[in-house]
Amino acid sequence: MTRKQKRLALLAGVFAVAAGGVALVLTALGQSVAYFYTPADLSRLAAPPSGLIRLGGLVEAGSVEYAEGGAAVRFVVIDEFARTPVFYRGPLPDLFREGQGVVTQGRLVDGRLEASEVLAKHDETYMPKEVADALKEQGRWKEEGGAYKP
Amino acid sequence: MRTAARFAVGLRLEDVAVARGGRTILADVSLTLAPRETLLVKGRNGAGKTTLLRAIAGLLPVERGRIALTNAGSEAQDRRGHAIYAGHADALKPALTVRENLAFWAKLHRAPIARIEEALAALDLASLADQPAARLSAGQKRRAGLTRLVLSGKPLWLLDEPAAAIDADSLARLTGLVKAHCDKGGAAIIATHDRISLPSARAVIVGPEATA
Amino acid sequence: MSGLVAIVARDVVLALRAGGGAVQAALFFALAVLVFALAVGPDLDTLAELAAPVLWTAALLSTLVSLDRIFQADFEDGSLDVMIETADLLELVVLAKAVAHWLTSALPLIIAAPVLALLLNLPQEGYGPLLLSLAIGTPALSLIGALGAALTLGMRRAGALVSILVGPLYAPTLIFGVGAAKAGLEGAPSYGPSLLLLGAVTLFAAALAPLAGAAAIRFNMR
Amino acid sequence: MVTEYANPEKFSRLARPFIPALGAMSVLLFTAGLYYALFNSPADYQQGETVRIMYVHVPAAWMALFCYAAMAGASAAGFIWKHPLADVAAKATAPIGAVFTALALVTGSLWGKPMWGTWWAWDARLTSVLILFFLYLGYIAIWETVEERARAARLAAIVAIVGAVNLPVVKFSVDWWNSLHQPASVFRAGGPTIHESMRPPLFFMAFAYMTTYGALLLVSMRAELAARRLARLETLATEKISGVRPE
Repeated sequence: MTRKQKRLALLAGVFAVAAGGVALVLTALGQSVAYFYTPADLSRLAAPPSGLIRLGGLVEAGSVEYAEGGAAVRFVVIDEFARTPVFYRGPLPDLFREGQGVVTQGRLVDGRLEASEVLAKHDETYMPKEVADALKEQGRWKEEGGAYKP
Repeated sequence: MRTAARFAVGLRLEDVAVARGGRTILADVSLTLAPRETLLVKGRNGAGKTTLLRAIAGLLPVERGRIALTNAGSEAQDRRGHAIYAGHADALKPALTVRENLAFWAKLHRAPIARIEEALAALDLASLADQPAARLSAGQKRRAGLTRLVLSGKPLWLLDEPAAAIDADSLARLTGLVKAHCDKGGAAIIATHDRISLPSARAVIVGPEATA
Repeated sequence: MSGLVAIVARDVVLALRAGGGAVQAALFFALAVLVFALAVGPDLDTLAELAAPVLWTAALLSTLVSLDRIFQADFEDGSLDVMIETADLLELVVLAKAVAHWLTSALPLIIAAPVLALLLNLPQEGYGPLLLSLAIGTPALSLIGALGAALTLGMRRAGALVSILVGPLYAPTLIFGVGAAKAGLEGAPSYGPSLLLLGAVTLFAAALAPLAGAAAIRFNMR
Repeated sequence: MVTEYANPEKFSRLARPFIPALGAMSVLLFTAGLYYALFNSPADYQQGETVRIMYVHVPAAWMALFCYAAMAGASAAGFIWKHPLADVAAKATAPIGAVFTALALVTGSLWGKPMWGTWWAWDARLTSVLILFFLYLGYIAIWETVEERARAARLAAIVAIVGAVNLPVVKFSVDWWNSLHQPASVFRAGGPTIHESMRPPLFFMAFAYMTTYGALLLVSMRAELAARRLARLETLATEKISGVRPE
């Protein structure tokens, strides 16, 4: 092989290896690498994880109950397929409310997450309150994130 | 078919300029070297002898001008296939024996195994062959490093201060080796500040005073 | 090709001879793990939870401290000149040096990992995922490390600089490596994806590091 | 035409009037942007007044990515075509980009505490932006360490180009992984999800950052070119160039 052919062979090799990497990434993204588990993920597990986990989903409407004089809170995190009850004692973020996305961290005890941290996840929609109210009135409001469609 | 047109090689430099570390070290260098010829490159420390040799070996890029092999057949432009540079550093690994070091270089140069013994004999190292390189004296290390010239089988030898640290006998052996190499059709460029004398060799001086 | 094999073989022989790096790499790894364990304290449950991250972090650190071995000695004694003169493709020399580094620095610590995992009380089902993640991920550490070593070749303050350069590039390997080892231990759903992404990082490193490393060596040899 | 502007002296001369112009524009845009952001835009239906942090944070995050892309692009141009100004532009961009990245991280943290309930989370977006910040620092460290400019430029270019693999990870991290950070609101398929009334401050601030970057870039490039010229004159004064002559 001449030098030029060798360089071309090298580049072909580099592209082949990189393509292999891309293929692996695409395969991996088909499944999900999670910052958090969803309730559906948890329900699919054979055995509940023993360590500290994060659970993400929406706070089920009507599920929030305050206990211990407001110092603690019980609520249920849901996704399309499953629900997981959560118990948490501590300060809540401003955005925490029913129907809001949350990420909670804690340990599973008998199917209930004893959370040590509750974080609110907000969606990518920004609008003034009047606009949101108007949309709700017109029936163009879709609950659970991604609400605003111009 | 690297070996076909190997021997009988010359060299031509046309208005070559070489920079190193962001500074122009050499400029307007033109010289020719015929097959079978030995060129002594003289000059003070820091004058640019090493820079010139490394540029010819292809280890440094040329800023301007052209370096070409002459009488080299089809691979004329590929200096790397034809030149061997033996520099200040001997490339020896102290933990390996002399023979193991040579065997490693032989593999890199794609040289036949038999040439290892030939190279050891040529530089009078046969008795030290199974010593770890760490135990060699400075002069012995130098000789071991110079076996790369023989091992490589390349026609154009570039020797950078080969006389440093070696005794008179070894120096005589080395100059004899260079002479034999040139008699076979090879060529050699030897950078030295003084000690080497080769009656048959032409000499040039590198230095600031030599700029056109 | 035989030249590349010779480079790898020589580096392995050098690492195994007295004063070589293979044993040192494993010892440094063990020391790093033990320091972590001492700092965490005797609580076996905590140690078990931290076993995978601690082993991975120690692997990363011991790779980092051994990076100067990849090119620096060969650069100083002139061996690198010989390799550049004789190699058809400098990129493959960088690859060979990275392979040699993996064999002499990463393989010893993969071999040592089960023993140290035992000290860290790693549950039995965690060994497979841990070793698999190390086997898939550590080549990326050697490859990216070879790039870092090439970039800092011949520099006086190379040690600190190489850590600054290589550190952020090591992050994905560490994240997916620990992710795979931990998720595998818990039977979590993200085990497979983490391993795939870890493999992807290694493949990307294998594609990019030789190209970039060879370019860096060319500039640093001037 | 490109080669014409590639002449460093000519570039320095041409760039000079742009600096006060860009500077004045950036002052005006910042005034307008901050006025809209703080006083003349509605509160968010969910986040209330806290949403105003967005107008500082989001454009800073855009600039963090933009500057890195510009730096890697200029590095590649310098690497391939040996364009004399490309390396200078890449070098000048790095500290500016690093500051934008730091600004995005700090304001993100200030926003995250009231909204999410935490200053920091190790999710994919936040982690990859932190890595971006360290890549900037590594790039700057090369220039600081390597004394010879040409060599520093080539090595730094390699770092910038290799580090560019992080850019798509930053951009798409919120889509690829379910993260705490919300997905993109403006540059997304299917149009922006920010109400019209909240867009002016965002775009004013984005252009304010852009003009600031432009002005700082030109100042910094001119300074670098002047320093190079000085260094060249100094070497010329002391340089000893060797030649070869027969003995």
